[in-house]
Amino acid sequence: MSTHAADHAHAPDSGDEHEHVHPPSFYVKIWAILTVLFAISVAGPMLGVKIVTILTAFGIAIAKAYLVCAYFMHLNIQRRWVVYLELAVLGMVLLFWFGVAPDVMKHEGQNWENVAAKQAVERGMAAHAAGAAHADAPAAPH
Amino acid sequence: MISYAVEQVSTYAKDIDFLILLICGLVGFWFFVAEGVLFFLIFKYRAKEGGKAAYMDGTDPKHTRFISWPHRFILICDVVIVVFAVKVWMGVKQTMPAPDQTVRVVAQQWSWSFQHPGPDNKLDTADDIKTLDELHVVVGQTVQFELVSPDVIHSFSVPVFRLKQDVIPGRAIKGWFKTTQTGSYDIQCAEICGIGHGAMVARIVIEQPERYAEWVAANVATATVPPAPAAPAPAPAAPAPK
Amino acid sequence: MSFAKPLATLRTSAGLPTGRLALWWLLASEVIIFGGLLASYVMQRLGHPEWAYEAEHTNIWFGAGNTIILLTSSLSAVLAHQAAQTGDGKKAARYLWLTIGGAAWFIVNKAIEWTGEISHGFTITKSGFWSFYYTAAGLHGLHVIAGATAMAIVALDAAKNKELQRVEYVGIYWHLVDVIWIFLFPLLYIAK
Amino acid sequence: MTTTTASHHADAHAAGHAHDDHEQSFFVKYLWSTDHKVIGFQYMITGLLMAMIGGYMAYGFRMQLAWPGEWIPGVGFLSSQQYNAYVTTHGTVMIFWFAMPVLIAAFGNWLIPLMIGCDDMAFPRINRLSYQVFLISAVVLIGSFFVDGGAFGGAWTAYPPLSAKATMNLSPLGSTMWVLAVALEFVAFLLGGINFITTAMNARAPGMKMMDIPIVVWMIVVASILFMVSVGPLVAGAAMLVLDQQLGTAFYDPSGGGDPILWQHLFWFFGHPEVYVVLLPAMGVCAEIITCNARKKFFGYKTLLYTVFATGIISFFVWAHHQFVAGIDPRMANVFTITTLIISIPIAEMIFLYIATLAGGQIRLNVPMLWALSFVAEFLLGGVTGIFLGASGSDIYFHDTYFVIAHFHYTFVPIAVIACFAGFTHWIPKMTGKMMNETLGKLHFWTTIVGFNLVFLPLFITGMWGDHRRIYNYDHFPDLSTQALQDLRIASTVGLLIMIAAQGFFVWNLIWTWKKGPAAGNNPWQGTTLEWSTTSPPGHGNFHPMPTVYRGPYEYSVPGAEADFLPQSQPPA
Repeated sequence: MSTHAADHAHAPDSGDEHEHVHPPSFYVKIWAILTVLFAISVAGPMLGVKIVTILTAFGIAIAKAYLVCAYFMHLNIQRRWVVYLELAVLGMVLLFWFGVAPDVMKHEGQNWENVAAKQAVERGMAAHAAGAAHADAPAAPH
Repeated sequence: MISYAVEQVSTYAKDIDFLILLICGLVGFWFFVAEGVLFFLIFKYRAKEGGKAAYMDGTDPKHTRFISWPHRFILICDVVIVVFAVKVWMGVKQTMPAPDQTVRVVAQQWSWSFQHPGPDNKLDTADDIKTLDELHVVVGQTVQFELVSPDVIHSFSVPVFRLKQDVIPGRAIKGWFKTTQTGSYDIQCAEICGIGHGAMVARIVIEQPERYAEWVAANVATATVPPAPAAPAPAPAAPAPK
Repeated sequence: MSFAKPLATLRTSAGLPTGRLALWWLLASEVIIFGGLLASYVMQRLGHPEWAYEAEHTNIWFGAGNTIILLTSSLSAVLAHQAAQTGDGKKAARYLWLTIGGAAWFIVNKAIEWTGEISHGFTITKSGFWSFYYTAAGLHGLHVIAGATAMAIVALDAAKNKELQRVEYVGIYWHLVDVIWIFLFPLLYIAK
Repeated sequence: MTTTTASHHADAHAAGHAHDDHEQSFFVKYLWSTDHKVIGFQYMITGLLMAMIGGYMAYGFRMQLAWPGEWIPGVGFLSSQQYNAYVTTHGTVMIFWFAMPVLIAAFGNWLIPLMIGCDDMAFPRINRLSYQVFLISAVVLIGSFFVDGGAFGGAWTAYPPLSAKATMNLSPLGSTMWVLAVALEFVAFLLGGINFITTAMNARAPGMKMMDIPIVVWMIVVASILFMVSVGPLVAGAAMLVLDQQLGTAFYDPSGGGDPILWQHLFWFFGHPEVYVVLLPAMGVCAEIITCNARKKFFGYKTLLYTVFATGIISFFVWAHHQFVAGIDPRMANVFTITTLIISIPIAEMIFLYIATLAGGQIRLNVPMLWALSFVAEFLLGGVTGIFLGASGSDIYFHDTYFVIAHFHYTFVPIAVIACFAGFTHWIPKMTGKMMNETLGKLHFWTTIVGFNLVFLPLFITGMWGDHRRIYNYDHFPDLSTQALQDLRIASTVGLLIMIAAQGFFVWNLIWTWKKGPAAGNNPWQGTTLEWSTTSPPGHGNFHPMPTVYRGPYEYSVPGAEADFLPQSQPPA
């Protein structure tokens, strides 16, 4: 039994992209853009400037994710509430982040101090300093 | 209400009891009103032979006002509760009065050990007095405590102080209390910490200054070995038992 | 085992096919699973500057290679969808197999990369960074395997011109796997 | 309307398949079935069996608390390790293996397809898979009692490092099996939840608009969404916990650079919405029963939906009120106090709407109605005592005392036990075609309610007087080993014995119903929703022919109508 036929039978109310059949070349174009963006994101850190690294790494990740979501997943022609649904879920992740970061990201606060985490940071930094003194120091981490 | 069975021994105990009483009054009122209306309606509108129910969908303002007005009052009650709750909370947890004495509380599976400052009233010096399951403080003094744990999460709970604070391994958490009367009371662990959780109890002994001085004098002679370096270790609370 | 689809599967009161509707909800749950993990990672990472030194030991070229593999496999997945839209099941199946090839290559790369790292002592217990590195990439790897398995099943049907709408569904899922990697790549490899 | 024609087209399309699987073996029919009604029964029966296990645990530890150290009939002597395992398993089982399967999965499976007028769930095989995964998870959990080291005993919150380190919890296998069981259960309910959401969104009968959906379906769908959105971080967190346990990573271990607070957040980010995940379906069940037995439209259907959405959204902003004194930054506690008290607004509105629905009705006090009304009455007490715990100042004292236990049992027992029995007695005539015994039902109701209040009212007092949770013997605590407190503990245990004995009436009623329950007919309660328009029990495919919906779900006592109810599927005259 073919559900596909049933789908097509009421295509008008089952999403619109059946009317938007892009030619393969369209997708290849998107892919080319993605590849260029990808190259930039790999090249960015080689400049060694922190702000450039952050921008190229995460800014371009967002741009790439947008392209994939919009054109490969067809969210651009999907019903709007689907986009809102996924954005709302992302919002929950942000909410979680902002609720938790004051306790987990920070290592001290009002009347408390995360001694173990501070020690871990110190240990790690000291170990690195010792290691860097040994071998030829690699480029200072940003 | 609570003080009937559990004495108020810290300065903020009465604040917390008042807050509880306030909430009790406010929510108690709504609870009895709602239950009363519920049972009244069940009784009044019980099925009668040949009766017919009213047809209303709950959009007519004549009906909805019975809900929206109580609702506004509830909002006001909420605001009152928030204001008082935050006030009490800030007094207990967010302020830190200058301490007369500082103690360190180490919660471990499954006992409490306490580090008293000793005669010089400073922690981490040679004359510190370490005790097991017994904390001595002077009545009327403000005591600052530092909670540390080498293994799992415990909770430092002193019901007569209305005080509770979890002890998180890896963290040093500070708090305070100021006692108001002498006596000897339970310190309980209020966070499950393994098989001995049900027996993890200590006593807090609140004494007059003279008695406390005697106790210090009697114990400082037998005090444990002095801590190795004079300089404060980077973290006396170092958790990691290797 | 023969299985007749119930009427419930065929109705579309919400205006989009049931399979795709369920898929968007599935994606939402995946987003929050990875979101929770990555949020935990990011806040720890910001609190632990020493993790940057650990991150230096990751091999950016493996990460970059895998990114380009996944981007390209996403292209073949969307081309499969395009073929399915035009009713060409055979072509759709071919593209799907191409995508599965990409998934396999990705996993092989990952295996080589991890073998190297583990043999150099960068195991999952070495430090917090490596714990998150293996957990996040491992969870993503499980999704790659799951996606590839689903695609294989769909491709077998599609080659017989059956259940062609599923080509789109596995495609969307595959793009999600791609998008997650797009964020994992800078988080684990680039940010140092 | 295109949807209608499209669905009719699909209806005709599927008609040919409706009856193609007769003559099934017992295995296929009852254990391998994809029929939503059978799966509903599977969930219901598994859930009730798990409730018996959870009840047995409660019996064990309450007997220990009343008569510490004594030999307990049917349990034996309870060591403190076993006591912890019993407490932990009781909590986990009652929430994840009783409340959730019964309220969401069993009622969701029974009611959603019937109430929206279609023949099955949108994905019947995923539905079956969901149950199977759920069953495996239950087996894994029970199995943890029989492995070396015994079951996990670190409380249902499983705070690390206690839960992460075998050297500290002394149950190396049990703790991992606990996490795996919970994670599998999450997977089962993610699968099930997506199925419920999709079915309710897409498979509605022609003519059924959004605002014609019965409240219980809305509630189950919203609950599934809440579950889906909240559980994600904990799924990742559970994976991290298993790695901590078995591979020795240090996600939560401070000595390795991890942070135990992270788990608390991961857990409660899920744990608080979880309360509403089980509360909403329970309220939905009671809404159906109250409207039907008050013979009245629900008072403010749309208002109720708005309050449900508001509750759902706000429930994500309150989680840290479980952690006020658990080591979070005290400044954050103020934020969470405010959000927590805000959530009382929509919840109070909901309860008011339920009470208002009664005004002007013709209230039939049959067994389901008694359960539903007692849900409202008892839940009120659970609701208002929550304010003490949501307000940060008083939570300093009440945190982890028996006051908390009494509070959340006054929410969870109405949710899981009372609403479960309400729904069970209301819909079992539909699902089996047989009426239950009213007298036995009322005996069961009153004994259970008396027992329940006797269990938990004393616990409010012991909590106020300082009893802490999860302590197996108060004799160790000088301030807590008073006779007055012990008398209250014994009273509570006696209440539990009454509550357990009361379930004998239920079992008796089930046997009576099975042996000689009178036929129910299609619509024993004169209900309006779609499930009452088909046969009892509904055959394979549910409706013949498929219904069309003409009006809202609660058209009771419509002025000018002959009967006092207008079924949704009855064409306008």
